[in-house]
Amino acid sequence: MSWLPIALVAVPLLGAVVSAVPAVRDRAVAWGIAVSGVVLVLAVALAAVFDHARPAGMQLQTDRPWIPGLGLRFHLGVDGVSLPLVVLTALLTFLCFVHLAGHPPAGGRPAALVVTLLVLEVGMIGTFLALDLLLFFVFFEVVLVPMYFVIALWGGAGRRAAAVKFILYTLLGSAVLLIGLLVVRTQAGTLDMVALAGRHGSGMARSAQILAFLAIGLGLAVKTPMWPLHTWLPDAHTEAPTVGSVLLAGVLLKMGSYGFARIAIPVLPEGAAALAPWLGAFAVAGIAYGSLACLAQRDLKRMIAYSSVGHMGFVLLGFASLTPVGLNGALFANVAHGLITGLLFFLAGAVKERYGTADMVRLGGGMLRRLPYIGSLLTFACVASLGLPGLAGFWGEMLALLGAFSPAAGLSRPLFLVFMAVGGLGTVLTAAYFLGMLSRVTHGRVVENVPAGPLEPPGPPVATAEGVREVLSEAGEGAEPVEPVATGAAVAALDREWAEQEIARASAVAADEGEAGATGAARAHGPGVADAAEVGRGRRPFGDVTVHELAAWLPLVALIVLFGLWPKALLAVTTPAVQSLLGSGVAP
Amino acid sequence: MTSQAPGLWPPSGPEVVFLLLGAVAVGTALLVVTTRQLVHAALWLVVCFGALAGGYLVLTAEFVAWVQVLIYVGAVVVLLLFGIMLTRAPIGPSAGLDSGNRWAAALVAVATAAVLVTVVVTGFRTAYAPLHPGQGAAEPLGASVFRIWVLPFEALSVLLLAALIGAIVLSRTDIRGRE
Amino acid sequence: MTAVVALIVLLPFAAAVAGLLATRLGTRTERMAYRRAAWFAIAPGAASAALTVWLAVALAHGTGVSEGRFWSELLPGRVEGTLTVVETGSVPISLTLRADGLSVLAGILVVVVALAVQVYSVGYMRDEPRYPSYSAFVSLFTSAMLLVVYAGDLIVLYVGWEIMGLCSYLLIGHWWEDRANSRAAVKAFLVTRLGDVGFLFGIFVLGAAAGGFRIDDVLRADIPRGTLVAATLLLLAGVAGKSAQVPLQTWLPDAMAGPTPISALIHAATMVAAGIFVVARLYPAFLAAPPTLDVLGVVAAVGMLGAALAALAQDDLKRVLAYSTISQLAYMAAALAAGSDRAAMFHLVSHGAFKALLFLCAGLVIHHVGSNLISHMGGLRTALPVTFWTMTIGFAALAGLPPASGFFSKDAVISAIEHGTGPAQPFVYASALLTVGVTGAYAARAWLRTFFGPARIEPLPEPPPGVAHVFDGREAPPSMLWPAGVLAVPALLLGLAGPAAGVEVEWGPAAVSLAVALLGAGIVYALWRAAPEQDPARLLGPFRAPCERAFHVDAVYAALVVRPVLRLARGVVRADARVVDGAVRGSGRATLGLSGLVRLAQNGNAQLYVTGLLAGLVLIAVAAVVLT
Amino acid sequence: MHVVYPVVVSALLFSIGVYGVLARRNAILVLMSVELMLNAVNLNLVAFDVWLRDRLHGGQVLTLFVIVIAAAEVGLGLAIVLAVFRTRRTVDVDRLRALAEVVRAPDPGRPDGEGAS
Repeated sequence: MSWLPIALVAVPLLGAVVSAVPAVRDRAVAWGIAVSGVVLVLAVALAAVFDHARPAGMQLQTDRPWIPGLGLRFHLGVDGVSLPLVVLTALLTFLCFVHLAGHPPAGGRPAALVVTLLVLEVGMIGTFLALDLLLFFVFFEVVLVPMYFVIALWGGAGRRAAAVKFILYTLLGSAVLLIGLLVVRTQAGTLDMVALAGRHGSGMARSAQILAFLAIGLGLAVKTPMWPLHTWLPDAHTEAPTVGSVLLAGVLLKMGSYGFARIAIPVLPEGAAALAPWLGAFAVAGIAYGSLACLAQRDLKRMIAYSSVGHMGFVLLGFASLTPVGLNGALFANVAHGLITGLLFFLAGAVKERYGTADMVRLGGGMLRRLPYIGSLLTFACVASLGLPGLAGFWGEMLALLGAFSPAAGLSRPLFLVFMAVGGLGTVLTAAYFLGMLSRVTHGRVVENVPAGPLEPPGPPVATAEGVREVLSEAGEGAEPVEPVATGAAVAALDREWAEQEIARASAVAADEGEAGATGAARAHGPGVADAAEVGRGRRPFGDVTVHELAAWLPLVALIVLFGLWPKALLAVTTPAVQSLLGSGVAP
Repeated sequence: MTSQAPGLWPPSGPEVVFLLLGAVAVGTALLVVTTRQLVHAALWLVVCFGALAGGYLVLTAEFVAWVQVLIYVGAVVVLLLFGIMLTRAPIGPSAGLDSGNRWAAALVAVATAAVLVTVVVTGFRTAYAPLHPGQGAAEPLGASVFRIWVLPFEALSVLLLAALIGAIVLSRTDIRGRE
Repeated sequence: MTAVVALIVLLPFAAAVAGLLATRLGTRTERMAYRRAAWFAIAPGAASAALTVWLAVALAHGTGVSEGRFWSELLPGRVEGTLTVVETGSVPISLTLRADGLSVLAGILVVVVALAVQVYSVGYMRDEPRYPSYSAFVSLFTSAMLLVVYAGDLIVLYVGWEIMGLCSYLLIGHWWEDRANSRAAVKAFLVTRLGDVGFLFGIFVLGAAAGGFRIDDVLRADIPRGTLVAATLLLLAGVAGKSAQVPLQTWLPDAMAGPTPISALIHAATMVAAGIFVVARLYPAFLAAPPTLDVLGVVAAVGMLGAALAALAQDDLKRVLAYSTISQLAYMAAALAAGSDRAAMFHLVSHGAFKALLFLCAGLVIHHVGSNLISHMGGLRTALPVTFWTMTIGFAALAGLPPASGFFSKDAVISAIEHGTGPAQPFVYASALLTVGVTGAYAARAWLRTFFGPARIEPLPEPPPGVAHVFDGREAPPSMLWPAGVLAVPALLLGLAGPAAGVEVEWGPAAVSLAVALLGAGIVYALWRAAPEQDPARLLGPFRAPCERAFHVDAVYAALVVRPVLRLARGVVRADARVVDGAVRGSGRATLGLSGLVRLAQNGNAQLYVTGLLAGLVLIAVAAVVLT
Repeated sequence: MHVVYPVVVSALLFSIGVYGVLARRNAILVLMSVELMLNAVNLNLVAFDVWLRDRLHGGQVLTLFVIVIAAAEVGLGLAIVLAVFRTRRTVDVDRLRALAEVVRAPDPGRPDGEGAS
């Protein structure tokens, strides 16, 4: 069965090559769905065939010489740490294609986007399966180029600058990472991760380990992103298209943190022990900094990007504790963050598509009244993201804090208790900015009636005094007074117009997706599913959730609830693997 | 290398002649690069080349000396004079023949001289070669040119042809380049 | 047996899921969806109540090692079942459910009040469009509270604990059209969340010390005293947050922005009582940490008196009851601090009954008058006879007048405080007695100004879309009166059941507290008789304004915490844009500037280039000669 | 004959040629200086040919070749100088600034701010 990992990498590559054929190009998105579907099936098969009895050992390995001259080997394999991430990648990519089917990208050229995404998938899955340092680095780099094009070609207004900053920043990080990997190769003599992890750093001088950990850590920290090296993330996310944001947040950030779990900590234990306090300090700074930055954000996507900085802070705190429970928490938070932030970015994309802007002040309020489904799903995603127990977000953060509570032997206990305390306060701040955003965007009365679609510039902002006052008072003292988008008729007239739309939509009741998002609020209105007729007018219909969106989002909602209520599903796989990586068969 | 070479100082007969000629050559060269009059520069160049031809003769390289005189003095300097005439350079002393770059040039030149002289002197202080007249005559030289160096000789003819055509194309105004 | 407990917890959860997802499947009219949602809410609630009663009976006959806890003789049985153990790498989490006397006692209270509120809400939310989601969230809340009550593992308890916080957020913000309600909901969630962080760290300390999160392991493990004190103090933070005790009590009065049934269920009987329940659940640990109990005692004393005074000066009927809840919870905390969890639990159950009753009756009154403010009410004795009698019983219980249960449970608390030991005991006892007087005063004030005096019913304007609409003159429909009636029974008779549960009445302190309560009520009655239309709260004189604003605690928190954090947030965004991002952009601009400098050398003068070339050549020659 | 003498003379001649190339403004004078440098090289070649007593006279033959090339080079050089003179009316080397780089303040917006005119 060891052909599975190779198939997982080869299928998207073949798919990308074949989709260049003209016959396939005009049905590109359908082809994309097919290929990513096959990859998802393979990934699920991989999970099925995986021997859950001993997830610690490396399974389904293929080890062939690749470049004999340099001693590089094409070594793939999967174990407890990488299995969940591979399945997450396959799932998110498949859902992105499903989403693309219903919502063609704003920048046109869907065929090119399909090719880019498939190449992206090759890079992502390859990174998680690679067991040779340089092979890991190659896949790590393969991901950058397609993501650059996704942002640069299909992005928003300031996409070029954001794309250039993204690729330059990450390339610089990767260069430092390469130096680290080479230091490891020269010191340890081999590039094979399994052998290196097995040695637990014996045979490498302590100073070499610290230097290598510093270099590899910096390279991975840029990607994770760790606090001071994070400024590429908000720009990249604000400008990336929905699909790009989902994959960037859902998977690319995980490659950085996966690097810590697979390379930095097991291979360089003494280096890790020496630099763990610094890693912890920056992680906790990231948590506090990210949450504070979110409190004062005005752009929805930018806020979610900063929230990713906060959540990845928890992941890094888990790693910094160097204990099995810390690593467990970090890996769980990784997968949970991938699901939740993927859903959040899908929703943010949907909001931006319908309102034409992601600026919270110009969105006005009352989304639960205009778009009940999207409003309730946004509430669900925010609640999951702020780490409510019973949903996936909580377990990762809780285990990371538990790890920080009792760090590994060599680390100073009081310092990590301070980290734990600041992390705890970080969760309160996280709850503050998410609920603040919900209160500002989903609650309150509807201010404007006609959303300016992305195609047409916002109309002359004729604001009713009451509407503007409410928006401005809600915008907080700091934000300069900005006219809401095309505020149009007074609120009374608004209700009448809204009612007519109501009747029109009630007639288009679609039976099959009558059931709404899960534990969301307001089920006030009929199952308002937008009919495709309105698309003809060249502007997104202002209807509620479309079929494709629901198909893309419900699996994420289901998985968030499943992992929330039954964390054992993930922990059973990662705990033994983590204990073997840390070389401590028994809990400290 | 024959028996113990005579000491470097005092110079023997031909060396004295050579030194004199060398002094003339260096002096006129200095004048070429520092004179304020354009045409004088060309004329001093003639004297410098002449001195060098003499030097060749002292070094028993008669053929090269005569070629030097024929081509350099006969053709090259004349060509330079034509150039001066055609570019309507002023006859009398004209100010500002040196560009602003003078001091840097001087510095670089002195540095080059210092480096070269020190290297050469330390390298070849004891090198001595007895001169046998007739070595550089036309007959041995012609033999080696047409027996050993035939290929470069033929290549050279092609080069001269190319240079000829180039010069013609550049100087004629009625030949337009591809717009 | 564990399956029964699991069923009790899961039935409301199933009701919530069904209510949220299935109410609109194939229903054409709002009426059908409304009725289906009502059935989804009430049927499982009733089933869960029945199962709880069956469980109580089973435990009564059960045999079990009596751990000498106060409920051991009454309900000696014990049920504990572990579904699965989650291996986390260090401290394992075991998904266990545990039912013993204490949890069944609290479980009965939760289930009864929840059922009453669900039935009451059917009438209260007559044609409210978002009733299905409202009823689903109430069911979700009930299942979360039951999970807390029946949790055998601290982490499972924490899960229920936080889901309760979420449901209170969603239900307080039910009428989210008005941003004030939304802001109140966010405030409630954030304040409780702050307490919950301390609670989680307390659980970490206990779990790490005991090697497991199961409550049995924690209580049986011998944990060093210092760790125990630290753990219990941290748990106290969570208790203060959830039970609205002094440092974190500002959210409860604002939580009155939610619908009244919610106030009855969450902010009177169940959620706020969860804090006291957890202290009772881990009582052996708390007993082994006396400093924590002293802190709890002092906090309770301060909270008791402050809240009572604030209640006296409120004009909004629901805020009076909210401050009264804070005060009564402080009573229970004082009883726990004094060492008697029996008195605390007895007062918890009786308070749950009569406070829920008071809130439901307040709902009826507000329904009738259309406004929360007492100044708009008056002379409703004749207009709402049933409401008048049930609310009178409630107020009697609140003030602690003999026949009502309040008298017996408050007396148990007062005698417990009196027998308490510990440095702060006299201060706590004095504050308790004072509060009894003030309680009598504000209960009488609210009662007189609502039901007596001149009738002030003039047609009020159509309420904004967020407030429940008004009935015209007639009293509320029976579906709302029956729950009030049902709750009036325990409010009246529960006290008599006290002695059966081993709570003897000490007539000495009881007489003293009764006298003080009547004194307070008498003063207010005299002031009211003198000038019926004026507010008897004028007896507070200059202290009235600070009391009404609850001693400006809210303003202090806003100034010390909220505004600085927002300013810090804006500073962070500016710093991020200018410093961190600036450094990145700056490095880009620096390289461009550098290239500008180098470009200056390209001034087109070929001679300069050749000079540079030859100079370089000479340098290389020198280097070659010198170095090699 | 001590080889040092001719070699030193050629070194001096070469340096004077370098000075001429770098300091002189008129293109023709620069050409003359180049000729001087070439002659220095020739002297060197002949000196070493004699010193090495090379029977194939490599040095002297190469000198011949250098002389021929120099002649061709001067021809072309002057043709170019004439063409420059015809178009620019001057042959002063330091006034021919067509290669200059137009230096603007680096435009921060454009990451690859191109400056060449």
